[in-house]
Amino acid sequence: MQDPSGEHPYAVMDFSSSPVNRDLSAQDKIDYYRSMVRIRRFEHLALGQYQKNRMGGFLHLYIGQESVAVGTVSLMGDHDHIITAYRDHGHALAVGMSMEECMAELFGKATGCSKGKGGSMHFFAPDKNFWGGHGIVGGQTPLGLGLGYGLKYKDLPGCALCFLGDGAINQGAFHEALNLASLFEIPVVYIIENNGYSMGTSQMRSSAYRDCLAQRAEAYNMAWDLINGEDLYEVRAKTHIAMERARKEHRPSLLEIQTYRYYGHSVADANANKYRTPEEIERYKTYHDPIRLWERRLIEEGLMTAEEARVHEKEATGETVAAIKFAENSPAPTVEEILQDVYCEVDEDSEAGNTGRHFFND
Amino acid sequence: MQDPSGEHPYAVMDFSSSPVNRDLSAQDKIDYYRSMVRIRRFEHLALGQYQKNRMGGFLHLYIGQESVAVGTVSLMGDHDHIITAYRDHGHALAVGMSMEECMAELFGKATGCSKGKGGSMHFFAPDKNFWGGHGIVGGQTPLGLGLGYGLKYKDLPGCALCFLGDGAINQGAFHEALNLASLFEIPVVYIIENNGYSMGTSQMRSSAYRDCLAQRAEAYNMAWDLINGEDLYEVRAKTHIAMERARKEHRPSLLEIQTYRYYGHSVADANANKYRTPEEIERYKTYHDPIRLWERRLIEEGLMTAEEARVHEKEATGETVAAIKFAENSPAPTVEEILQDVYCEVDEDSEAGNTGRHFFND
Amino acid sequence: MRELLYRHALCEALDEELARDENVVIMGEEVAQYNGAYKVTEGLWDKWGNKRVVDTPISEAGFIGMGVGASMLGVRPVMELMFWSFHSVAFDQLVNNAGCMRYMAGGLINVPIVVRGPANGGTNVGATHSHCPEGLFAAFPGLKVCAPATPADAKGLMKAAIRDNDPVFVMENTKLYGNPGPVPDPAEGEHLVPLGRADIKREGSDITLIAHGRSVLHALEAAGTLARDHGISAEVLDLRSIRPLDQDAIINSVVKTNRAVLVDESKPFNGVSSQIAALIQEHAFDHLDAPVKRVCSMDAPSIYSPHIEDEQLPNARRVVEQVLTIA
Amino acid sequence: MRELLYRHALCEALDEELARDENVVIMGEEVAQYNGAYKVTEGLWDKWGNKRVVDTPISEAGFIGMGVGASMLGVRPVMELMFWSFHSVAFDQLVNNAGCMRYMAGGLINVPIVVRGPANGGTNVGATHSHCPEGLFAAFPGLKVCAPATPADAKGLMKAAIRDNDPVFVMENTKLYGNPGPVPDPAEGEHLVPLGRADIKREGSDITLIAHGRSVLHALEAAGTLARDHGISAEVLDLRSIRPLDQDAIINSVVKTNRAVLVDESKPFNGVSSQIAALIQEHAFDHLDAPVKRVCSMDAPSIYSPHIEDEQLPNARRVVEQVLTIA
Ligand SMILES: Cc1ncc(C[n+]2csc(CCOP(=O)(O)OP(=O)(O)O)c2C)c(N)n1
Ligand SMILES: Cc1ncc(C[n+]2csc(CCOP(=O)(O)OP(=O)(O)O)c2C)c(N)n1
Ligand SMILES: [Mg+2]
Ligand SMILES: [Mg+2]
Repeated sequence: MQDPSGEHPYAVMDFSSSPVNRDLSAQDKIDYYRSMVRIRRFEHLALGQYQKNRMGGFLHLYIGQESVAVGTVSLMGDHDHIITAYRDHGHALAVGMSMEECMAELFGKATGCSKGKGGSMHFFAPDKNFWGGHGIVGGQTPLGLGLGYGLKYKDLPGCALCFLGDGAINQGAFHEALNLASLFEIPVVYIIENNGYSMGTSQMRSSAYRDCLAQRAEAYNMAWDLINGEDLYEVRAKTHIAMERARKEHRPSLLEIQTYRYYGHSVADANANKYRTPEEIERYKTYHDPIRLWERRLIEEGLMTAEEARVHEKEATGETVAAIKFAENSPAPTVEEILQDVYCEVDEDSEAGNTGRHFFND
Repeated sequence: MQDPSGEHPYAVMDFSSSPVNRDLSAQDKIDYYRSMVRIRRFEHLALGQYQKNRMGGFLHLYIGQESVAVGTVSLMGDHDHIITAYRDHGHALAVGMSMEECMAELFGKATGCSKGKGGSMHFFAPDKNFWGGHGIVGGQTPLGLGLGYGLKYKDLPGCALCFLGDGAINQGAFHEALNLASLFEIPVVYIIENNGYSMGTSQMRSSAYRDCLAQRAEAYNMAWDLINGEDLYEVRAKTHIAMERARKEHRPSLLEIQTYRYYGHSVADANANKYRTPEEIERYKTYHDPIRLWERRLIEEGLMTAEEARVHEKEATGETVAAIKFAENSPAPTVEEILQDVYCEVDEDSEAGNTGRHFFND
Repeated sequence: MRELLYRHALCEALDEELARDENVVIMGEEVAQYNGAYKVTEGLWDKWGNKRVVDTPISEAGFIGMGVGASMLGVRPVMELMFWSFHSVAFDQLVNNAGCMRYMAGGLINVPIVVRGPANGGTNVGATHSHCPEGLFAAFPGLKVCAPATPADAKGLMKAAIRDNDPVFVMENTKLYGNPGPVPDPAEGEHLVPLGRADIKREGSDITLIAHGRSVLHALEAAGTLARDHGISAEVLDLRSIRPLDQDAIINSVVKTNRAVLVDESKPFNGVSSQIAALIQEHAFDHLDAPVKRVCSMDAPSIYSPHIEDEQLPNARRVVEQVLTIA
Repeated sequence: MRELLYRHALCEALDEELARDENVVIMGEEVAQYNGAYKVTEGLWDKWGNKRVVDTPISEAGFIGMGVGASMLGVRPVMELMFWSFHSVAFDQLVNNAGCMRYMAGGLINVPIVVRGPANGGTNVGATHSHCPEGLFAAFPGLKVCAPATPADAKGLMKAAIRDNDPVFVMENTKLYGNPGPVPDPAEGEHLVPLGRADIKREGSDITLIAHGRSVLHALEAAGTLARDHGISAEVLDLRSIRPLDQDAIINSVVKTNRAVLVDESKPFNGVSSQIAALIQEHAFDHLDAPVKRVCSMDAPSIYSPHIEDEQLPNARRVVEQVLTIA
C-alpha cells in the first residue's frame, strides 16, 4: 500500500535479509510487535488518565515513533547504554521497564521509577542501562557522550545510544558533543528522531542544512546515515552498523531516523492540527504507521495472524489497565521525602552526609 | 622566496588583479603597509611596557596576523560593522582607533578607550563600528549575528564581520549562531583567524573536521572559503566576495584565514616554544611574514622603496612612544568611577536611574 | 476598571510598545505562528507580521546573543524564554554580554533588551523546568529584574522594561497567566509601573510580609487569615522589582511594624529573601522585635509529583505558621 | 611541618587520588601537555599519561556534560575550568545535569564529579573573567561548594571532594596559588579536610570575622590591625565549605562575640555573605549587639584597571572600617 502522495523522501529497500535481521526468530519478530503495541497502548491509556487529571505537567506522547525505540533497543547488549530526551516512554518500556513503575511515575506516586520526583520527562532505569529522560532540549547529548567515554575508559565492549529530536540539533551543547565524540573517538551513536517538528516549528523553519540533518556529521568527519523509521528492519539494519562501528572501532555516528508523531507536541499542545494539516497526519497513519506495517509484514511472512495481533493488543491493554490500577493504589510521596535523593552522602547517612548543614529550610 | 619545507597547505595565486584590488591606488597600498606596521610596533612596544609591569592581566599579541585585520577592515564601508575576540589590538588600530586610547586602556587609565574598565581584551569603538573585544571564547559570535540582524532589520546596506579563533569554533554558541545566520539569511561574515593553536592545543588536537575548519559551514548550507592570510591581496579578494554576498544577498559566509602568531598565546604563556618548535616559528617569520611579504610586493610593484618602509616603521615607533607617554601621564580611574558605566539609566541620571536602589554596597 | 487576564495584560503591553516604537521586535521559540507556548503573544504575529514577531529555533544562547548584538544598533528586542529555566543554556549571553558589556566598554554601549518568560514552580514539570532565577540574576550588577504579581503590574512593568535603556529580565509566572485583575484602560493614558518601586498591596501595623511574584498572593491570603483568626494586622509589601530594589519601602514598613516575614518561591540559600533579610537586619536593626523569618521553597530540586509539589512551595498556611512564631 | 605552595598542595591531592583510585581522571583545557594554565596539574600528564590526564577542546558544556555522563558509570572526573568564570557557558550541565539528575531519578543515580579552577577577581582580567560564583552554585540544592584559603585546606578539601559521591565544586584562587603554607607530610597519613567543617583561623572574643577563600587572609590581616591598633579581639572563622555549611561554628562564634563582620569577595546582592547574614540574624538574634556588617566587592562588574581593582575587592582596611562601625 504505497502512499499515493509519493511524498516520502526516501526509497524503500528490503532490509529483512540484512545481517542483523536475517537470523531473527519468529519469536523475536513477534516480540518487537508486542513491544511496539505495549508502548502504544500504554500511551493511549495514559492520555486518557491525563485528561482525567490523574497526572500533572507535560505528557509528550511517542505514538507513531514506536519502531525507533523498539528497533534500536532490540540491538542493545549488556554493555550498551541509552539516554534520551523528555519523549521517553517508548525507550523506557522498550528497555524493559515495567508499565507499573512508569504509570506510577506519571501519577506522581512514590512507587514510580523516579519515586514521583521526575515525572513523564524523567524516567530512569540505570539497572537496565537507561539513563533518562531529560527535559532540557539537547542537554542530554553531552551525557550520552559521557556514557560512551565511560565505556571506553573502562574498556567495556559496548556503545551508547543518545537520542534527540530534530529541533534539538540546534543547541550548542550538541555541537560540542559531536566534535568531542569524533575527536576523542567515543563509542556513541547519536540518533535524531526526526518527526518533522519541534513543537509547532517545522524542520525547515528551525534548521539550515543541505540534504538532511544527519549530514551535519560531515562537519566533524563523522559517519552518518538516514533511516526510514517506518520500517523496523531498516532501523535495525542501519543502527546495527553504527553500533558496531562504535563498539569495534570506537567511531561515533549520527543517524537520522525519519518518523512522525500523531499527537501534539505534548498533550497541552492546542495547535497540533494547525501547524500541520489533518491530511498530513492521516496520510502517516494510513500509509506509514510502523506498527501496522510491521503487523502486515509478519502476516506476510506467515509468522502471525491478524487475530493473534489483536490478542497482543488486548494483552497490552490489560497490562496497562493493571498498571493504572497499581498507580492509583500507590501512595504519593510524603513531605519528608521531598528532601531525600538530593545528596547521595546524606541519603546514605555517611560521615560526609552528616557534616555541616546541607539543607536551608526555615 | 619559497618556504623550502613546502608545508604550506595552499597554492599561492596572484590576487592583485582581483576586482577589489585592481583599482587600488599606490597610496591605498602604502596605507595598508603603514597600518600593519603600526599594529606591529604598537604591540612590540606594549610588550615591553607589560614586562615593566605597566599593565595587568593578559596581553594577547596579534603579531604575525596583521594582514588579517588590515586586509578585511580595508574593505569596510560606513554600514559595515566588526566584532572580535580578546586578541583585538589589530582590529582596533585597523578601524582607526588611536594608539593613545588603546595604550591608555592597556595601562588601565581613565583616558583609555574603555576608561580602563575593559583592558586589553575589551577595546571598543562603536563610533567606528567596532563592537569589541570579547573575552569569553566564542561568546561574541551571537553578537556578530545580532549586528547583521540589526543591519537587515534597519534595511541598511552593510554587513557584519565577526572574528574568532580556530579554538573558538568548538563552542556551542558559535554553532547556534551559524544555524541562525543561514536560516535567517543574516548579512554576517564569520572569519576564523586560524593561527593553528588555541593556547597550547594545536588545531588537530581540538577540532574534528574533514579538509579544513571553514568547511563546517556546509553543515548549515553556508558558503565558505579558505584564505592564505600571508597575502593581503588574497585576504581582500576573498573577503570582499563574502562581504558582497552578505550585503547584496543577505547570505552569510564562513571564512578561514590561515595565519600565525609569533608570540605565546598571551605574554603569560610560558610554554610558547614548547608546543611548537622554534623551527616552525622561524619558518613563518622567514617565509610567511605578511608585512615583509607586502613590503616586498610594494617594492616589486615600484610603489615603495626599502628606505621608505623603514621611515614608516620609524613613524610607527614614534607614534607608539608618544602613546606610551600619553598613557603614562593619564590619570587612573577613581574609586567613584568603579560604580559608573554599570547602568545607562543611572549614568544618564534619568528618572528610571533614580528610582529604587541600584547598587548594594555597604 | 476593566479586568484583564495577566497574560492579556502582558500582550497588551507588547502590542502597545510594538505600535509605539518600530524598533521593538518580539522574538523567541513559538512566539509567532504558534502564538506563544503560553499564549502571551497571541495575535501579535497576525497583526504585526514576520518582521516584528519572530520565531526562533531552539538556540537560546544564539538568539539571545543575537538580540543583544542587535540592540547595540538600536533594535529593541523583547525575547521570550519559553521558560526562564532555560536561562541555563544562555547564561553567558545573559550575564556577560547583556550584563557586563556596557561596563567593559566604559559606558560606550548600552543594551536595551528585555528577556521575559515564566519563572516559577508549581506546574509539575520537574526540577529543570521550575527554577526561580530572579535572585540569581539580580546578583549581577548591570542587570535589572522584576517580577509582577498582578495584571496591572505585569502590563506596567513590561512597558517600563521595554523603554528602559538597560537589560531588564521580566519574570512572569505560568500560575498567574490566567488570573484576572483590573488594568487601566489605554484610553485613559499610558499605564507604566516604574522599576524600583514596591507597592503596599495591603496595609497593616503588626508585621510586614514581603514578597514578589506569586508569593504576593500567598502573603495576601495569609494576611486575611491572620486578621480573621489571630487578630494580627499584616502589611503586604509587593517588591515588584528586585533590582532596582525599593529598599526605602522595605525599611519604612519594617520600622512601622517591627517584624517581617519574607515570602519567596526561591530556594532558601541565596534566594531573593536572603538579601532582603540581610538588608533589613542591617538597616532596621534597632527596630526589629524579632528575627526576620523566611518562607521559601523547600530546599530540594523541584519535585514533580502533583500530590506534593504545592507543599514544596510557599503557601498561606506556611506563612501563617512563620508569622505566629514571631508575632 | 613542610611547606607547600597552594598550587602544589592541590597537585599533590590530585596525584594521590590518581594513585588511589584508577577511576579518577583529570580533564580540562590545557591540563595535560601544557601542565595547566596555572600549573596546578604540572607533571601529572608526564606521570599518568593520556588516559588519566586529558586535554579537551574549548567546549566547557561538552566536556563537563561528558564528565557527568561518565561519572554515572563509575568514572570519577576531576574537571578543570581554566577560570570558574567560564561556568557561564556550561551552566546547564552544572546546575541541571550535575545538580538535579540524582533527584529527578529518585536517587537511582549519583554524580561523583569534581569541577575545579580559580574563582576570583584581583588579577586585572576584567568582568567576564573575574566572577566569584560560589554563592551562585551553593544556591542549588544537589551541589556542594568549597573554597579553601590555605595550602593545607586546599589539599584536604580537594581530596575530600574527589572521594565525595556528590558533585563538588572547588573554588580555588589565582591569587593564592603561589602562597606557601604548612601541609602535613603524606608519610604521616592521609590529609583530608571534610566538607562542611569551618575552621577558626584565629581565636577572639569581641567580634567574629567570617570569610572564605582569599578573604580569610584579609580578615586575618584586619584582625591583626584591630588587636594592635584598636584593642579589639577578633575571631576569624574560615568557612572553607559553603555548602554543606558549618552553621554551628558560625552561630557558636557569634553567640560568644555578639558581633559579626562578613568578608566576602562576592558582589553584595546575594553574595555568600547575604545568606550568612540572614542565618545569623535568624539563629543568633538575641545575641547580636549590632547588625551584621558585610565587606563585599564593590557592586559593579569587575574593573580591569590594575590601579584600582584592589579597591573594588575586600581588603583589610575596609574590614577594619566596618568593624569600627559596630565595635
Ligand atoms: C533548552 C530548551 N529550550 C526549549 C525547551 C522547550 N521545548 C521542549 S521540547 C521542544 C521542542 C523540541 O523538538 P524536537 O527536538 O524536535 O523533539 P520532539 O519534541 O519532536 O520529540 C521545546 C522547544 C526546552 N525544554 N529546553
Ligand atoms: C569559554 C572560555 N573558555 C576558555 C577560555 C580561555 N581561553 C582564552 S583564549 C583560549 C584559546 C583560544 O584559541 P583560539 O580560539 O584559537 O584563538 P587565538 O588565541 O589563537 O587567537 C582559551 C582556552 C575563555 N576565555 N573562554
Ligand atoms: Mg521533533
Ligand atoms: Mg588560535
